[in-house]
Amino acid sequence: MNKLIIDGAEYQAQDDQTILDVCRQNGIEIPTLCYHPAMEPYGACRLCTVEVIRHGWSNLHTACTHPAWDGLEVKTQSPAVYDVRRTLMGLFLSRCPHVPVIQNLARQYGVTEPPFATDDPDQKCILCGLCVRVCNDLVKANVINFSDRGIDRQVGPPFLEKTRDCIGCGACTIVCPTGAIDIVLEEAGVYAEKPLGPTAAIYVPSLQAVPRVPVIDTDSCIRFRQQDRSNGKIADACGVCQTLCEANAIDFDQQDEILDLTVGSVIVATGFEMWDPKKLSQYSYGRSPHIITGMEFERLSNAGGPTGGQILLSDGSKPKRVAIIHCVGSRDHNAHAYCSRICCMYSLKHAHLVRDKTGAEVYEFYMDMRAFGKGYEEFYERVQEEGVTMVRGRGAVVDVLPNGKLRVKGEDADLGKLLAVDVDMVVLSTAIEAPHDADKISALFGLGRTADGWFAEAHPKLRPVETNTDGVFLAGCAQGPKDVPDTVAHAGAASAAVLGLLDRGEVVIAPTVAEVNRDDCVGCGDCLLVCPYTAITRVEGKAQINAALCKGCGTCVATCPSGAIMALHFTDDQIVAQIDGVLAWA
Amino acid sequence: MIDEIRKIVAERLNETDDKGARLDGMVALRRTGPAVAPHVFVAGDDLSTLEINPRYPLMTVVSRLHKRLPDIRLGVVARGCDERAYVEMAKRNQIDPERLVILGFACTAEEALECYCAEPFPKNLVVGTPAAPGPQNPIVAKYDTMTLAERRAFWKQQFVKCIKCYGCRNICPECFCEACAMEDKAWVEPGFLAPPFPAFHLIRAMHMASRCIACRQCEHTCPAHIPLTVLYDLMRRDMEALLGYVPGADLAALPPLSVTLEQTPLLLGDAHDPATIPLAPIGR
Amino acid sequence: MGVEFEPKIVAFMCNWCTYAGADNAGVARMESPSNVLPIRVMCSGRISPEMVMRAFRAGADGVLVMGCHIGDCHYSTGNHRSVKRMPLLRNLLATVGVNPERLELTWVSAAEAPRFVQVTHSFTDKIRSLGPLSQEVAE
Amino acid sequence: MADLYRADVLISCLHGQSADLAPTFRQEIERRGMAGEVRVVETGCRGFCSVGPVVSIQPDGEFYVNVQPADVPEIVEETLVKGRPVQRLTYKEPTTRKSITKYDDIPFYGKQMRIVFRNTGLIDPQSIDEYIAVGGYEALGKVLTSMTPEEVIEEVKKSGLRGRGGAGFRTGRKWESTRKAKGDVKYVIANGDEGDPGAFMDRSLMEGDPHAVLEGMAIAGFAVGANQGYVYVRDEYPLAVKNLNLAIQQAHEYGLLGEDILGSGFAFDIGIVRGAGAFVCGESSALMQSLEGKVGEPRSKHVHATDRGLWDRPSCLNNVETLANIPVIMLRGAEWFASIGTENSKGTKGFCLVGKIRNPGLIEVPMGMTLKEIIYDIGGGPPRGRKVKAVQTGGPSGGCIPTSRLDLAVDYETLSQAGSMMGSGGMIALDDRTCMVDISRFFLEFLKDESCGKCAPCREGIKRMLEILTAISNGDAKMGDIDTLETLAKTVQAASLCGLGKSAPNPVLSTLQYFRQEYEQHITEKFCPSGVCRSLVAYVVVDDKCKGCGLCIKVCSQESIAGSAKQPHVIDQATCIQCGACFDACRFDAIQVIPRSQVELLPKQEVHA
Repeated sequence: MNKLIIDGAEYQAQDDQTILDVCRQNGIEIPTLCYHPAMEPYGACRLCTVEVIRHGWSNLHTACTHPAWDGLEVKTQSPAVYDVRRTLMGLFLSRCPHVPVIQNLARQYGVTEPPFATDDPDQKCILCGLCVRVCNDLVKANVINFSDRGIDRQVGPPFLEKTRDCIGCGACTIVCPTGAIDIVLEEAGVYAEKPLGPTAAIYVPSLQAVPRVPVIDTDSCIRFRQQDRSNGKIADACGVCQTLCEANAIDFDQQDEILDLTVGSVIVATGFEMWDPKKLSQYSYGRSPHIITGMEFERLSNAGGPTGGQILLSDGSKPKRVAIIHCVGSRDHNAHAYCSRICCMYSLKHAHLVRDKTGAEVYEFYMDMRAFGKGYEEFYERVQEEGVTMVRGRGAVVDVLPNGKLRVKGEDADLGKLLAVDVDMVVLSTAIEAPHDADKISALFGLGRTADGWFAEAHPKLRPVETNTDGVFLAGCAQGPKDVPDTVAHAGAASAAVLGLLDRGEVVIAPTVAEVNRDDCVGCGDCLLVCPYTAITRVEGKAQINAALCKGCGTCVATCPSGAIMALHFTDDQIVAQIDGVLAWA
Repeated sequence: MIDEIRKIVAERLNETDDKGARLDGMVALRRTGPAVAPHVFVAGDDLSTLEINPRYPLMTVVSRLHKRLPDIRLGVVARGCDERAYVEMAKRNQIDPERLVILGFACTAEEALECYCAEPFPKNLVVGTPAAPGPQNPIVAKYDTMTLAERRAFWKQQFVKCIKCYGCRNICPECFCEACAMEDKAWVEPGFLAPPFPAFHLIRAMHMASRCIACRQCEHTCPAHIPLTVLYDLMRRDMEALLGYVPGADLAALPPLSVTLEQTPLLLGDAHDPATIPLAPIGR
Repeated sequence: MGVEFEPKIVAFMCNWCTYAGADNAGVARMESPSNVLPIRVMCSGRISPEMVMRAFRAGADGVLVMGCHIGDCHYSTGNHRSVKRMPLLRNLLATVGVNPERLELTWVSAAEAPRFVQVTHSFTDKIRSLGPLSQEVAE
Repeated sequence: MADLYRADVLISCLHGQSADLAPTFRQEIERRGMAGEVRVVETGCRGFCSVGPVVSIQPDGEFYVNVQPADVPEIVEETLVKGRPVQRLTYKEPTTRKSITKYDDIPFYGKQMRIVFRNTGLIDPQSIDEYIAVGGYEALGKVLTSMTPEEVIEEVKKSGLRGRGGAGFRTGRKWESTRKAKGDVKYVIANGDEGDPGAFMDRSLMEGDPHAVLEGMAIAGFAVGANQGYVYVRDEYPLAVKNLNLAIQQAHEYGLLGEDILGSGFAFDIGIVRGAGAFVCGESSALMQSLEGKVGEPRSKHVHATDRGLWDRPSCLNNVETLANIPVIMLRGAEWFASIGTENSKGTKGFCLVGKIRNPGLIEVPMGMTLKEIIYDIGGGPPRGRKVKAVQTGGPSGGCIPTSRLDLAVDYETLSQAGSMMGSGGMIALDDRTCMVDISRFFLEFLKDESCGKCAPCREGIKRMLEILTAISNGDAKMGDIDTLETLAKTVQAASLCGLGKSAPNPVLSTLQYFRQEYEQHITEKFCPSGVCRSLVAYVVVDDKCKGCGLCIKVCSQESIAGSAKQPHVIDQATCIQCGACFDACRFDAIQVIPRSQVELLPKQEVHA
């Protein structure tokens, strides 16, 4: 334990403490600009200069870097210290005359006007290096650094050019003492954040989330991104959130786990993905901020969304005319041939919301209105009564006009005329499609898929939740497009099927297994080679089949040269009878 | 040559191995008056009756002895075709390689010629010098140029002679099944003679696909002189072209029809699209 | 040759892929030729050469063997055996002078109802053009 | 072993135009069939810059100055064939114009004492044999075979050797701290990052006698317990890099570096690290950052590098000049070394003597020699008609010492007390045509670019001081600005992070100390008496002194001067740019500097170009 005298009073300090640490701990005020508790002291702003007397020698040192050695005498308020700080604040104020933090600190040392000429009145950066250090030392993104030397020194990315390496974490803006750094989103628009998806690695999933706690997106978080995933070790990167969280609520050790479970049944409920309307260029998606998908409209009209639920254009005004186009990517041989089932009803809801929230004119381009559910048709009628203009015919093309307006062209089949409507906003009711990686799930469980990519049920009418793999069931849109009630019903059926298995406690296997006629078996072992389930073993020189392992494929039957294996329910005789039968009939 | 074989057989029967064990016997042919028959010679036997003519599927005898007497260790006086038969039989658990010593001898050039034999000597050659391979069967040689109609005419003419005696099957060292598909009424309707074209012979051909080691016993045996080995040689040729498998060549090679594409891939065409798998040439 | 020759075709289908595909084709009201006589087996690997021969013998003018695509086999590798067996058998047919086109092996998945229809149609057309097998064999 | 030769032709000053000399000599000697007898050696610098390129012929010691390739046949014919000097090319004593033939007789060298530069200019720096022939690596042998590290350190301590980089830290104590520091791996670092404008001592040493540095490092390595050394050289010194690399390679071949040196079991290796030429990288912590491959910026160091330096390991950083002293000390003993110099500053110091002086060059003198002796006896005093006004020592961070104090003895303490510093050895003679405001401005201009910019006082303070000095030069300043300047200077001195910033205000403070009146004159009278600050001055012809010789007309680049022969000339103030060339050219003091403000008052004169 070191003892030192600060401003006449004695204090105790640990070996690894600096003078500044001791002062802060004991409420002795020392101004700092380049210091941040989360980072190593840097000693660049020199504002924490104090007088240190050691072995009778008095010198000026920075409190942030000087160790709190035993026997030191420190003066934090001496005239020499005051003079240095005053001159320094004069220099800082001349550099950055309009930064409140600097103005206030300067005033404390009696400097109210910049003593020197100001080069750039808008200068806010004092080159304290906190942003550089947080980016390089803590975040380890290494995006910004100093360039040039001496009075030309400045902060920026390499060559002071835009860089894609910036991950937009904003740590630099948080530590910057003078507010010199702004995060500017490249894509202008109403939606200061993208309509869908978070922008930072830590975010509250939704304003309506319960409980309303932030989560760390480990794919975006630098600390997690840099961890060596092979051994699960977390890199010593960033951790700014943990350093700064006063509640100590952040625990990086809480990790995703891979659980090894032995189960008897699996329900595949992998859902759907939204089809990307950029694939059909006539909808101009991406060419105007006002051409949005139905999902983006949901985000826009959500009270937790970027506009607080208001339906606004990028300039903040309300749209006067909105077009909603059905069947974008559905019922279209250039995209998906099937009907996505849900779009008609959500499009009607969107029309209702636009009318309700903005009073804008709504043009709804539909091919057929599929309001097949309970109460659906009634809702359709209600929306019509709300003054929505229903145009029967595919909305064919969306053009972005030079003035930023959007022109929707299509055919009004009822009138038999081509139609063009200029609107402020277009909502594309896009198709839903099977997840892009459904093939992996398919391979994992041995599931079939229909031509449009959805998982195949065992029978379209009789076994709608079962698959051809025993114990694996489908629920919801994994099997095909469904709206919420249908999904719930389908999932209930899948659960019931699983429960049925659980309830029985025993599994009944299919009777279609193979059997060996040991008299005829010559023990050649070809059947052992063909069996994919290792259900066949050689016992006393002859083949024997474990019926529990056998799935009844019958390949061994076809392979056995001696005709010693029989596939129950698919015996040679039965098949021959069928062959003879069908041919006799034909 | 026969003297040398007798001498070596005598030596082998009297030899002891590292563990002091002797062979329990040597399978060979023995002259019995005007005929020859398989015989197990044991030490001290009179070997002057040991013969190597005519050709005889001795491995069938070995297989039966191995199955009947699980501890017996045998030697066998074998030709190249006997040794190839051994390979396919051992692969299918019909002979225990641990209990068999092959004493190989080379066929004569004349024999090779008669059998159209491509390899008239065993790998494990003890006596004799290898003769040059015999020529290809002339029918096989010209087969690719024959049209379907010509082929059909040829075989119909041959198969019509079949009296369904099963001699081809009975003599075949590789036909060791307990029950035979050619006798299964599901596949071959009983009561027809000659048997229906072409099912009867094709069923046997398919069964021989990965087994026929071209010993010619079936054809030699056939009382109707059906040139069965033409069919089997063509089958063997397709097998080698499509799956790279030569029956009798390698004890370690897996039976290709019983294993996956990873273990024995198709050499021609793409398994993902069977339409790409080519056929052997057909004359026009 | 009869003008109205309609071939009889035995189609062996595996339970999981082709049969389901055929079923889906039916559910979708797609038309497949009535010449095609389906024989359901659990796996294309179950189909032995004997069975094919038996179909021909029993009067089929053509035999279609259909199973899952390679890699999609419900039993993992059953179709690996078919894809080796059937080409050999086609060669044998050619060897004895029977037109090998009368036997065809192809893959149709459960999702490929249209393909099922297309395959059966084109095979039927082909066999129709080849004429009756009995006539061919009798020549 | 080297072959024996009858004579050696030693060629110095291997930069620039003299590059052709050696090939020309070799050609000529070859042509005359003397290739086997006479050897041409390209040696290092001899320091006598004003007369370069110089050639000396050994063993007789003929010394030729300003030698051009065209002179080569004559030197070969006369000196090497006929054995007599070429009078035309000998050195002429500036005052008496007497010809001096032999190197040893030249007064420039007379008062010098060459310990560090004992070999430069005399041996071929690319030959380890030559270094060994003059006693090289003997000290290393002695140290490794007969001394303990402690004894070596004791010897260095006794010698009183102090750091030649400028701060003057006691070398022995630094070694001792490094030796005592905890750690298995330690480093010896040679600082060859000479950054002062106009200084080239380290460069001459590394180019002309690289083995002396390497030997010193090896001894230091043995003493402190290091097995690895680094020489930090700036990349602007390619020849130094080349010669050092060659020397390291040769020392390896001779077993004088590497594993088990001289069978002693001691292993030491040296690497060359090239810096990109930043003044701040002469600062130890910045240098080590740069060595580590980081940006060369200083760190706060409350823990010494001897405990935690390069890669946080104990590191002993010495200037190359310091290290070159070591072998001599080891051979001749600490007492001998300590007998040279003053009480607290022992040995010799190399200086780069430049400025308004007759014999500029690289010199090495014993500590304690007065500035006067250096400037007048060695430097030959100012050029004709000029007076020495001050001497600037210590490079950009040093200070100006006025004429009145030229009897100061040159050592660490005395120079510091006078407001300047020893520095790495820059010494600039300033004459009465030097403006002290301008000289401060010049150095701050340099430092503004060379400050790393990390800490605020140095970065912002230098900028503001420079602004004030520029304002003073331009006549835009007010009286209070001098006080602001002084306050700023003191703050920068007190509050800066590293030595660069702490010493940056020295030029300002020392000139303010001795020449404050000159600053005030700039502000109150708007006049620069030295005629340097162009906005404040005008040049006029004093009619009664002008002889009408026309010399000024010839030198005027602006054609602003007119006049007939033997008639007083006239300067056109409208086109004159106040360069002062006429003033310097006039042999009759007929050109006068007057405040710019007085131009209006001059009678209108017609100028006829």
